[in-house]
Amino acid sequence: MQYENVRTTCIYCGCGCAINLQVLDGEIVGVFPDPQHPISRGSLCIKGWNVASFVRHPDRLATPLVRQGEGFREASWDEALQLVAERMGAIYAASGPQSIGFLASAKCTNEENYLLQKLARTIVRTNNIDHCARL
Amino acid sequence: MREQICKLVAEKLPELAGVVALRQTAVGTAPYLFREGDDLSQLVLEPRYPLPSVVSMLQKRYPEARFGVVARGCDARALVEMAKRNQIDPERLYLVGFTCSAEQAAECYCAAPAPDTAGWPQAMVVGVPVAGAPPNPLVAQYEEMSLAERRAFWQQQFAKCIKCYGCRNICPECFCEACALEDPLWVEAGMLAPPFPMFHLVRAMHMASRCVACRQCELVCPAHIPLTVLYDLMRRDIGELLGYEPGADIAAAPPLSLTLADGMVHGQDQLL
Amino acid sequence: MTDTFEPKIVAFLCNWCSYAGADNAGVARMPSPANVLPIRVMCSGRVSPEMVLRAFRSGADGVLVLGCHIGDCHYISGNHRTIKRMPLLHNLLSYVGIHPDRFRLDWVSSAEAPRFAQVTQEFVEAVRALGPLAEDGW
Amino acid sequence: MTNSVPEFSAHTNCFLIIGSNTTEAHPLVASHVMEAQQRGAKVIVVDPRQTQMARLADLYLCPRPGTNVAWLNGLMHVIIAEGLQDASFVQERTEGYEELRQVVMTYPPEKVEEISGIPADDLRAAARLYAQHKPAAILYAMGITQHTTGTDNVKSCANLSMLTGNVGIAGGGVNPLRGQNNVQGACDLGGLPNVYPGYQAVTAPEVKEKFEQAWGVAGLDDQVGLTVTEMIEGAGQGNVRALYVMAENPLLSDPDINHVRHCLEQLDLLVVQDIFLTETAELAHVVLPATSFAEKDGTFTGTDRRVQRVQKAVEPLGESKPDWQIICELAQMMISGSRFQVPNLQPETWNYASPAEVMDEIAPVTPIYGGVSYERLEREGSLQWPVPTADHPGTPYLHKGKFSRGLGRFHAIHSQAAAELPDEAYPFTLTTGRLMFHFHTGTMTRRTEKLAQEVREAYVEMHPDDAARIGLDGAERVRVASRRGEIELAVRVTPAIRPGVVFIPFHFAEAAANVLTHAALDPDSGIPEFKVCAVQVEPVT
Repeated sequence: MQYENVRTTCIYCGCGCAINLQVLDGEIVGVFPDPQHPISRGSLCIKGWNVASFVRHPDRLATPLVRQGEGFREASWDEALQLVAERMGAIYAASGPQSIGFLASAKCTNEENYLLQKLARTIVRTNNIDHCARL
Repeated sequence: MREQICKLVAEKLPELAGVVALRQTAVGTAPYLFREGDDLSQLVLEPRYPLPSVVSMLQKRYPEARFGVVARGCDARALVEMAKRNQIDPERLYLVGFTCSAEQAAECYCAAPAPDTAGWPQAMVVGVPVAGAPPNPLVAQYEEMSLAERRAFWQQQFAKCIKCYGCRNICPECFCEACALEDPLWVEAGMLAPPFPMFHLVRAMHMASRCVACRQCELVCPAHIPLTVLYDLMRRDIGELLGYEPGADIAAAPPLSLTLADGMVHGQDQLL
Repeated sequence: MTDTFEPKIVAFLCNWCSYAGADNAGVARMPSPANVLPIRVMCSGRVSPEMVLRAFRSGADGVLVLGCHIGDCHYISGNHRTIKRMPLLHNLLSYVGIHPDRFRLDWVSSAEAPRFAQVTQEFVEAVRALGPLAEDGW
Repeated sequence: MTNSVPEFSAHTNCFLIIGSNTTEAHPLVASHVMEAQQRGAKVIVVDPRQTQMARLADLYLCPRPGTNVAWLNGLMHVIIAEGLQDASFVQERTEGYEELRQVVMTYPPEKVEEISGIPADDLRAAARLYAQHKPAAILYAMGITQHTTGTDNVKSCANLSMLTGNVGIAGGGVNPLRGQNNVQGACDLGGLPNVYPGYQAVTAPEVKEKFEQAWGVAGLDDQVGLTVTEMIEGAGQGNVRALYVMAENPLLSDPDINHVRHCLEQLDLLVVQDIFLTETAELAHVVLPATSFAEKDGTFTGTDRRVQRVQKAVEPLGESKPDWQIICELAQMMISGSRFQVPNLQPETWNYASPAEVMDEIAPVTPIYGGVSYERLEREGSLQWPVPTADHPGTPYLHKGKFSRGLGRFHAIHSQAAAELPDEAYPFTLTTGRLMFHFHTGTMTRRTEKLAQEVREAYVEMHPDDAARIGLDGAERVRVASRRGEIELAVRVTPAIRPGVVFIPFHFAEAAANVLTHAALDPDSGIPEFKVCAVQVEPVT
């Protein structure tokens, strides 16, 4: 039996509100605002209050998928990543670094954006990296 | 006071599944279930969180377990109303009460800043109770306001509502699985601050016999709507009309669910 | 303006007493205001505050709830609920600036056709005097 | 943002809110604005829709979409004509005032009324409110930026703020409200084609050298790369053959999505890394399951440059992995494979134990994040960049005492029309935006019942006069068409929108607003003109 609150940051706009995720025995059971946070000050909007509802949604992707005809088949991580590395490598070899593009993400963390641009710039040697900042 | 509470919690923990209280860590303070062996130096009393709701959830998830809770006066009152509505089981709860300071009482317009342990199977209060603070002056001023002034006041306030449902979510007395506020029959879906304030009037009615004046709804409101003025008025009415004070007496049944024969009404002349 | 103003009234009538009273008033050809939209409910205790509020939101200028006299409830104690919660709603309306005379709770038995006519007539006049709710800004 | 959100409730005495549906799109910023209002701060809202914020405002101006520069110039005209500018600030801290003055003096309120539809007296009132209640903050969102003149609009906001000496003070400034949780961070950390982390230009030789050293590689690309829109265009033309998409959904978020779909279908390799099978992922060759925010550690940077922790609460679902881990594993495979020319790179350099280690690598190469560490974030809660060193406290507001370039530069700018104006065939102006209850492409919020039940389907907002004009006659659905496509959706008739303008939220795939929008871009920022395009509307019977 374990109940705690994990403090994190809301994902539903740029305000940067604090979110306490109530975790009971390894599952999220609710959300509390944080009264001591300088921006959200103990409040949230309806999106913030419900920020964790999709985390265990049945539609969540739980395994890598590889295209098969019109649909997908499940694949192992090794197979999927190998396939990406291999095919991207082939395109790189045939058409050069500028034929590959990367979309970073305004929804992912700073560290993840850093790593993706580092991958694009150091391994593929392209500056073709952008995200939907403008959208 | 904190030390005293920690000592008491440490003593009780071996016979409990855990104690619900606030834990302060480097990243912040939030509700936590302290279990035997946990670092009680992290147990703190501020800020405010709806700990009774956490107790309710834990008791429902673990129907055999006994828990403790570190509660201030309003938390204890909330637990009383929850017990009457089968949201918590007082037999499986050890109440570690503590008193609020006079300043805190004044800030909350709190009439009863110490937990009342009468009727609780197992309870203990730490701290010296201070006198109740005077009520919100806005409630008294209200009597002086004309209907037009009242209307203007609330129209301006309700126009700010961003429909976060925070007042409901934070309220220890709002536990219905299906909520009237989410029923498009009563409250327009997807509209921000519709002209007729169904949301707030329906909620005020529902709070009438339940609101224990913990004031969490007002603290949580991003639009700073003085919701408790309305709830204070409703609480006053339920006292005057039906002789009921929410949170005061664990043995008193909620008035709106009783018949007249159960003696909950002062006299029907007064009502009509 | 108020001379020509015809208020819209929603009346929630209990099936066993007030609705029958209204029916009898009709059979007896008693004058009855055309402004009243009757809604039959099985018991006045079934009328939730939400229903009254929704009537106002939907454009009613006044809302009337009529039930059996205390002691006569077909369901023994259904109207005990009515008598407890409607006064609270009555006060709440006034707290947000809706005139208390726009809402009335009363008892009309099936044998009281004249009383039905009288209560509705009085209520229509009272609301007519207040003018449209929309003019109050709600 | 030049300033911080908490300053709004604490210091700001006047808000000029432009093209921001604040209570819906940034509710907790609105909370600070509403608190300021309670202590007497003034609020001016400028928007073609009378949003909730507009209804709460002291003054509401309703311009024609796409006329921001004109009315901002008009506002400055009034300020200068009535001597309300901050002369000493202009004198000491700015340059280019005379050029600005000459341009804005050609925008008298009456002329601005003709262009923008804002009554001249309202414009005067707004100018006085803004100039006479210091500190005054400008808040804007996509209503300023998503125009072909987006950069001009932003510069005009800066002009106005400097003219009145509202830059470099607590509670003032020019404050873009960023729409997505970490759009600030994605920009800060180099998720852009022209800059490395910390806005260091890829074209600057000394920067390139610095990163070559830090990353242990030679020959980094020194040309500016392609933007999203250019990559997609490139895919359509065959120049871009592989696209790797991390948690983005361009098939719903980008303009003219029929065209986007066509382009993406030409790719030899489309990889999508996401938590749901988005519209874009459905086209992919490989889909990689990532974790949600609740299942990983990291940091986000909020709209007021505030770096804050994301903390793992629960274990990843199924086989899903945090994005950072996926990237690292892929990088190692790419390096170990023989296809890429990476002689100096070792797979081991991609062995990060945690995001904290990544941050430790970020800080030394990213001056604005120089003092950021997880240890400090835990202790201090948040840090606002620039925070150059470990003992620097962070920067609540920018440009205090001095601009980074020295003197603040005024930009004298003339008004220009939007790229596509309404005409006889397409008589309405379409503007797009967000709702309170949904986020971006709806991937998460439409799967959250408490949000979905508030608004289940797309709709178009339209003024009653326009509804009468198209003969809506009680019909509940309409067909909206532009030169690029058409959609069918519900209609909501409301007086809270400017006649001639229709609004569609872009969250809904089955009636996607971006089927209609067009890809005309701001020449400097590359932002599409989502806020203005021409459409026709007809009832569906």
